[in-house]
Amino acid sequence: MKLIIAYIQPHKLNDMKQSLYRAEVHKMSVTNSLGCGQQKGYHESYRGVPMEVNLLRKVRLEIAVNEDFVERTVEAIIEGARTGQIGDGKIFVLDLPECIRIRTGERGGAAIG
Amino acid sequence: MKLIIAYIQPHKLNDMKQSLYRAEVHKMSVTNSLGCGQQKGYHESYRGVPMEVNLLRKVRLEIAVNEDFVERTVEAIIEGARTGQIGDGKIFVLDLPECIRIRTGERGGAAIG
Amino acid sequence: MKLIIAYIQPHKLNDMKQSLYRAEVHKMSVTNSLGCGQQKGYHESYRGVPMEVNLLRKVRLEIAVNEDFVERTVEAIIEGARTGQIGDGKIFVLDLPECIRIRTGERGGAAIG
Amino acid sequence: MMDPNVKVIVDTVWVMITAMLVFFMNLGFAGVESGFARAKNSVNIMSKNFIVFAASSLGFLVLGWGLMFGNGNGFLGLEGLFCLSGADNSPATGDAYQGAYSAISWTGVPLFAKFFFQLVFCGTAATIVSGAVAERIKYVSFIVFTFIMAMFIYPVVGHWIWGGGWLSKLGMCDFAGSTVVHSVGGWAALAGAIILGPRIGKFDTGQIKAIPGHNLPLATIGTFVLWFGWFGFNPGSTMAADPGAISHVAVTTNIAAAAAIMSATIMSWALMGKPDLGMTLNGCLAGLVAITAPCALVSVGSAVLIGLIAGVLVVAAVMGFDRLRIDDPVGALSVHLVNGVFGTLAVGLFAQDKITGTATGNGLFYGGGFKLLGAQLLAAASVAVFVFGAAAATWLILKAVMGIRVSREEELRGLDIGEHGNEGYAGFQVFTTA
Amino acid sequence: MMDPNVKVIVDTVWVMITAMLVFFMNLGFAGVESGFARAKNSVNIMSKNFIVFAASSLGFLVLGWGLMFGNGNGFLGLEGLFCLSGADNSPATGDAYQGAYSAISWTGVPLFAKFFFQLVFCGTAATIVSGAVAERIKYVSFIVFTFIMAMFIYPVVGHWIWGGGWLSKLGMCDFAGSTVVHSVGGWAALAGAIILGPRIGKFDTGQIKAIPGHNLPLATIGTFVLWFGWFGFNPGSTMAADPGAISHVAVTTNIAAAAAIMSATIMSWALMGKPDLGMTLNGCLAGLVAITAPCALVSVGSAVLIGLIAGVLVVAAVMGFDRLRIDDPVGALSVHLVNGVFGTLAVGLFAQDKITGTATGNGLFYGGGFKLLGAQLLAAASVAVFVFGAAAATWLILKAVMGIRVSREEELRGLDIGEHGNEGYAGFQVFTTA
Amino acid sequence: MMDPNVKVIVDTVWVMITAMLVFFMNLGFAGVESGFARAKNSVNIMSKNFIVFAASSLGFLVLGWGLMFGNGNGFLGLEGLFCLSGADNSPATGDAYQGAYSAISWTGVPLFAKFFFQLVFCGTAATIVSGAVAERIKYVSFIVFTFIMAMFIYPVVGHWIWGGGWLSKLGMCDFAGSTVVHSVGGWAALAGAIILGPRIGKFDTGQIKAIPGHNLPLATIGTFVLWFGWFGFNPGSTMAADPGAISHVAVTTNIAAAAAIMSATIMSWALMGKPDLGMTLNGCLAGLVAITAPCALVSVGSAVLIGLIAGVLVVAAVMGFDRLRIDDPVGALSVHLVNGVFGTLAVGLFAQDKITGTATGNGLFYGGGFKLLGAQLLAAASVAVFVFGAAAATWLILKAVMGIRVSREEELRGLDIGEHGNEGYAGFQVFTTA
Ligand SMILES: Nc1ncnc2c1ncn2[C@@H]1O[C@H](COP(=O)(O)OP(=O)(O)O)[C@@H](O)[C@H]1O
Ligand SMILES: Nc1ncnc2c1ncn2[C@@H]1O[C@H](COP(=O)(O)OP(=O)(O)O)[C@@H](O)[C@H]1O
Ligand SMILES: Nc1ncnc2c1ncn2[C@@H]1O[C@H](COP(=O)(O)OP(=O)(O)O)[C@@H](O)[C@H]1O
Repeated sequence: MKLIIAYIQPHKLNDMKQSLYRAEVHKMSVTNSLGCGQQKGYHESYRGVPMEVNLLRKVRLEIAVNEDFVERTVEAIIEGARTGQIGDGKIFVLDLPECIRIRTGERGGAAIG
Repeated sequence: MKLIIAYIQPHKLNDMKQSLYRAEVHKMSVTNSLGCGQQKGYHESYRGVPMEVNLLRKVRLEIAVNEDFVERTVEAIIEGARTGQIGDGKIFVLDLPECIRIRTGERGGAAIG
Repeated sequence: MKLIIAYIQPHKLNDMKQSLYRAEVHKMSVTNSLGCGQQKGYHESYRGVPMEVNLLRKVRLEIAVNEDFVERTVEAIIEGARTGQIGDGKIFVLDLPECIRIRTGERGGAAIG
Repeated sequence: MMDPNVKVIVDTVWVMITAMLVFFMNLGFAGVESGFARAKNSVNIMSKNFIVFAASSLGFLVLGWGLMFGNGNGFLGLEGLFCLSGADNSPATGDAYQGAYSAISWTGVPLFAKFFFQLVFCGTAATIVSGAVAERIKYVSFIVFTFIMAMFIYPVVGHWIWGGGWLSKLGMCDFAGSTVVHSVGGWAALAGAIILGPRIGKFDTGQIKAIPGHNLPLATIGTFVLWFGWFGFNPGSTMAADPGAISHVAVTTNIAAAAAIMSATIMSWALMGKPDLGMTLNGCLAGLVAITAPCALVSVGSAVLIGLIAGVLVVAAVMGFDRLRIDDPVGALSVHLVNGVFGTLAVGLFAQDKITGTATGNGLFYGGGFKLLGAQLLAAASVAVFVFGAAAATWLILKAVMGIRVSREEELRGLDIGEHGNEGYAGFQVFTTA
Repeated sequence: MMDPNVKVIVDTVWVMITAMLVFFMNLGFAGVESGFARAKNSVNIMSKNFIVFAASSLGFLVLGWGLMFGNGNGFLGLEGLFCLSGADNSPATGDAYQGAYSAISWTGVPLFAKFFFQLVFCGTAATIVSGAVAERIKYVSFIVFTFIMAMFIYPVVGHWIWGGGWLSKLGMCDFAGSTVVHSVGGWAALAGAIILGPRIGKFDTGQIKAIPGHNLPLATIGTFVLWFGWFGFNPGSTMAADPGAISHVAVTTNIAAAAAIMSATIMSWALMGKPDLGMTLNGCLAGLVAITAPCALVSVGSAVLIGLIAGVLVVAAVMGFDRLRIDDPVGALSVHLVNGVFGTLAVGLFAQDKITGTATGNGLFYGGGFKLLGAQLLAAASVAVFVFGAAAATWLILKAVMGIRVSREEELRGLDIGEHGNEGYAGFQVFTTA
Repeated sequence: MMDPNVKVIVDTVWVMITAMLVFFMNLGFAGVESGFARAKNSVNIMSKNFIVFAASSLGFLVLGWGLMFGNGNGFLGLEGLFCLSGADNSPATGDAYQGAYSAISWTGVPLFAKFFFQLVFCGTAATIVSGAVAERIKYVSFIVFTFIMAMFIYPVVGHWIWGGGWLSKLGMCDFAGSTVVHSVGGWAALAGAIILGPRIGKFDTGQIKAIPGHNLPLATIGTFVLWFGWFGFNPGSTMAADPGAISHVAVTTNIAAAAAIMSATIMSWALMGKPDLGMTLNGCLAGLVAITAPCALVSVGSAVLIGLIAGVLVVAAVMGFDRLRIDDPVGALSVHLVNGVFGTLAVGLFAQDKITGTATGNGLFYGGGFKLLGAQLLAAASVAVFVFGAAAATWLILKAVMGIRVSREEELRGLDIGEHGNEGYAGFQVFTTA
């Protein structure tokens, strides 16, 4: 199993949920996050003092899937989140040796979905 | 070492802290998260417009433990978080090759606790 | 590639950003988190009722780097976050088999930075 | 003698403006109560505090006013019961007055001005209940209870004391409503809080758990608004623009609040090690409630004393109700019930005859003996029995008929979603673990 | 006959205090509108609602007042157009008055008191627009539009109805401004909302999407403040401390709000399964807007009916505008436009001649036939044509000249950063996905 | 001549109601100051702004009033010093007055009305300090300082200008308190801000760091409330219901605020590229402070000019104090100190003799030469020396005795936890990195 972590632009979340549903990926966890990347951030001023904002609002996704779902999930994320502009984000794929469903105690692949 | 990630119902957090203490797991990190799973979410309407809320409030735990603590930690989480109803959540166990305590620079198992 | 997760004191975030920049680590993701560790928390009372606060505000960092950047990143984090006092935090290093840049579809080490 | 037309005009302006200030207190209650509650219940509390005045307005118009001020016996008004339908030749006063509402003919303003002023007081009594039953009561049941409050419970007590009823005949004196408004609201709230039981998690594990309010700045704003509104509540209760009286009342009202803020803050500082903002705010309200009955009947010095005592009482009461395992999320009981009763008795202790014109006889500390104090005690006791009884009966009937408490699941997820399908702070990350 | 000096004094005190209450409504609008919008636009909405009164103050002083009240023809004021520069011997009234502003010489207060009272009304009309165009309009364009509103659109209609213009001559009667203030604001808002188009995401996918407000407690606070301010708006419109009239108006105003709260809440409960707080709040405002024209012209019973209808109308209208794909984030159209028109017509239906002194003739339901109703209808229609036309033209010109809508990127990230470089809630974790 | 009783009544009603509005400004200050601060300090700021009026109420009653208005020499009141204990036959005025407080015998209202009105002004001066020392001062030290302010510093200056002291004898004129209230508060705040030093992180790295406020909607609400309250502050300072004067003052006050809002917004737009809401709000307050002294002494045209200048001054001052490395989290110095001084001088420039009755002689621009301006300058200077000196001494003594600044750890974690053990927004996810 794999644990897929993705950072995307907040306003792409809905599109991405759609594309994931189409890919039959129905389970995910979302947190909001601040990100610093290629996207250089922006300059503002507050009460006359210039301030550089380089931590931008992002949305972080965590999706645990079985091996055979990895590629389609990654593609679905790209499809939903991509704008072609700097700031689109990243996907990280980690190995997931174990997964347990709290309700039933099921383990492994069976517990993922 | 392992990194245990768990998603549970927010209102079970306190019970789970108790059960973890009983299992002598005293260190953890908690963030709040929105989750989409078996639990289908609910329908509401705002100013007359129906809206489907399928991202439900969850609490995300991260607990790094040594191998010998993995099972008891998982059991403690299940004990504390389980209600038997859909939405109870998931536990993900990742390999954790390295752990460092910032204060002392200690590494590995010694740094976990 | 490695995924570095670090929990630090919120007020050290700025120092740490500086030290990471000096180490030429420019990309990161930040979320806020509540942590429970050696730092025992504090006692307060609300409307006459004593309450024990043991989940303290922490900041969680996630930094994906190529192997050759791991050590300098860890050192930079320690340099920036360390006060020598309990509560300084932890660093966890995970293996990161795959990384994709959403914008370009690039994969692996090329996509990290 | 000044031109009577002018007097009617100025008195009406004064009564209307102060009534508006009292109306504004609804905002204050809404702020305090939702600020002291959790974010997940903020919409529900706002809804309750908002609709409560609408319900009171209708209920008091339809029947409440008639029961309270209609000519009748010592216990109830009987004439002109419904919708202000009784004969009335206001602003005529005294013997010149002919109509169904003689008990309030002492003030020379139009009937609608009298009604509007009394209505906002009725609304205050009803809204007090809201805080003590917060975070667990069913919205619909609360609305029904509010109608009962505005149409029966409040007006009956009001008739006893302000409507020419038996207590007023005994010389009991409640200038601006420590009893009529605040302890009436308080007793009804107590009945509700007991019958509903505590919020999940409050006393579960045997010991008392703190459930912090989600927005103390909002609670502070609310308290400021209440303090502001009280300058309508107390000085307005002259129902006439009497320069000496209104300025005296404004000063006693303010200084009692100030003294109570200080004593409550110091008290919580001493007992808890730190000055809890919630206690400072409750202290302010406690002082205001306590001075409500005596504001026009005591000296400024006495007002300071009354305030100091009120501040101490409220802190002790908040902690006491917890010990008694009675869950009052916002301290409504400690503020309105405890200090409503204290303020009523304070009249019996500190009153100085005719200090602003009202003839009360002197209180105990001014050589008046126990006469006045006795009447105040009797009033406090009989109101306690009647209101607590009537309210408890109402709550129990509602419980049997429609239920009064939301489901466990709903309470855990929050009443905002459960009762209203709304979120108070959409988009904000809020921990709903407690 | 009472001392004329005294009358001037008391009337001025009344006019000034009620005007202050109306000014305070700016806070109410700010609270409601930002509370119903998203956190990422809260600074922008606060800025708009704040600067709108500054712009109105300057615009109405420079030209608005003169166009509205200056002696002139049936359509425009022509004398003393600029900066109150006309001759004036206020507080002289009636025939004793000699000056450029005869239309408002019926009230015996100083010129500046008249100006201040009328100014706060002008500001209200301008601020109504703000809500309907929220979350997408360019700040600078909104400011320019506000000047146009305060200097031309509002005063022209005001002249027709309150400035001795052609509609007033036809016997049309709008006591406190359901048409002059609320439907004028509403028509201008409608033009803006249509020309701007909906917010991104509102109707994109074909069906209607809910975009929840970020701070319903704030919206509730705002509504309380508006309700409070309305006691200046309606009773103050007597512009004289007439005891009978002001107390009557206060009661009709309040009871209409109460009735509308109830009917809107029940309506949303029935239609959506749960009582939506937003609908309850809009219901309150709907009742207040609807009773604004008739408040001094109808009985308390009629006020209850008018309120009940208003509450139903507003819920239906909120859902209706969505169906029409007109995006009004805060319900400004449903409240001010729909109920402004309804309230205007309600005068033609429920009016009772001289019920508080104002001679209107009876409405349809009181045997007055269609005379009054006809005048009201004509007024509603002609105001619709003029204001919608003038506002639409203004919006289109602004669109061509400077653009009226922010960029897609800015709208997505929020106008707070884009237009002001500020965050409403710095440090708070807020999901900005929608 | 009108019935003297009636005059007393109407004047008292006016004084009391406007005093209530000024009291309400406490809410405004609390909103502005906490809104501009960080969430982690919101409880502490609310606590300070709340208790400050309680402390002022007690301090001004015990000694402040007597020092300020008691008959005495040019520098201090000496008669009836404590607790309003002096002889007094108010509302008798002029020669008919016999008592210890002759300096304020020009207004014909009861003693308690005078006291209440003056008390709320004293409270305002004390609360101004709160903002400039926010986010780092020890709660207890602030409370002690407040007592010193209310009992000594404020009353002494008050005596000089409003209590028949030496400055008033020189013909200095401060109609509603640009100097007595605002610059007194401002100088005390400056002393505090300097002696406390800047917040951690503000100037650490050599350059200036922005520390964004946590709740700009709350700050906006607060500013609206202050604007509203100013209609009590300035028009109320007539202390008599004089129709011409109160309506004139209301208009000058409002138009100055409007002009300042515009100039401050344009200024920040020009300098920072975007219209900063904080600057717009500060601009409003700057205009109000600047017009406070001249409101009844200048024409509407001059009021516009004064407002425009005030708006520019405040933006420049906010940036200037940063350059000077003086940390004022909410802009209290730029608003109250800078514009308090400017408003005082503006009288010397723009005054028109008897424009609303008050005899001041003309200002420089109206041919009055430097006489009035000189007196204003002297007043500004002497108040600066005395207040800054006295306040600095007080702060330094407090620093030595009990310390005035919280620990570094506490400041980093926030004063809410450290000083009060409370969280402002329990449950909300707030980044406390800054
Ligand atoms: N190496 C990394 N480690 C952690 N988070 C990252 C990393 N690179 C990117 N991110 C996250 O992804 C977001 C988008 O990255 P960015 O570089 O701006 O996009 P792009 O690669 O399309 O230019 C960042 O804001 C950050 O949250
Ligand atoms: N495959 C997954 N990937 C990421 N998060 C998941 C996954 N499955 C479940 N979760 C998280 O766990 C929570 C509970 O899952 P759910 O399926 O509702 O519980 P149950 O398995 O008991 O029905 C979800 O809301 C989500 O946050
Ligand atoms: N084993 C662990 N698993 C998860 N999070 C941890 C663990 N140990 C520490 N943390 C995180 O690091 C933070 C600091 O840990 P703490 O033990 O207080 O610091 P120190 O090790 O310097 O005493 C904790 O608040 C928690 O968020």
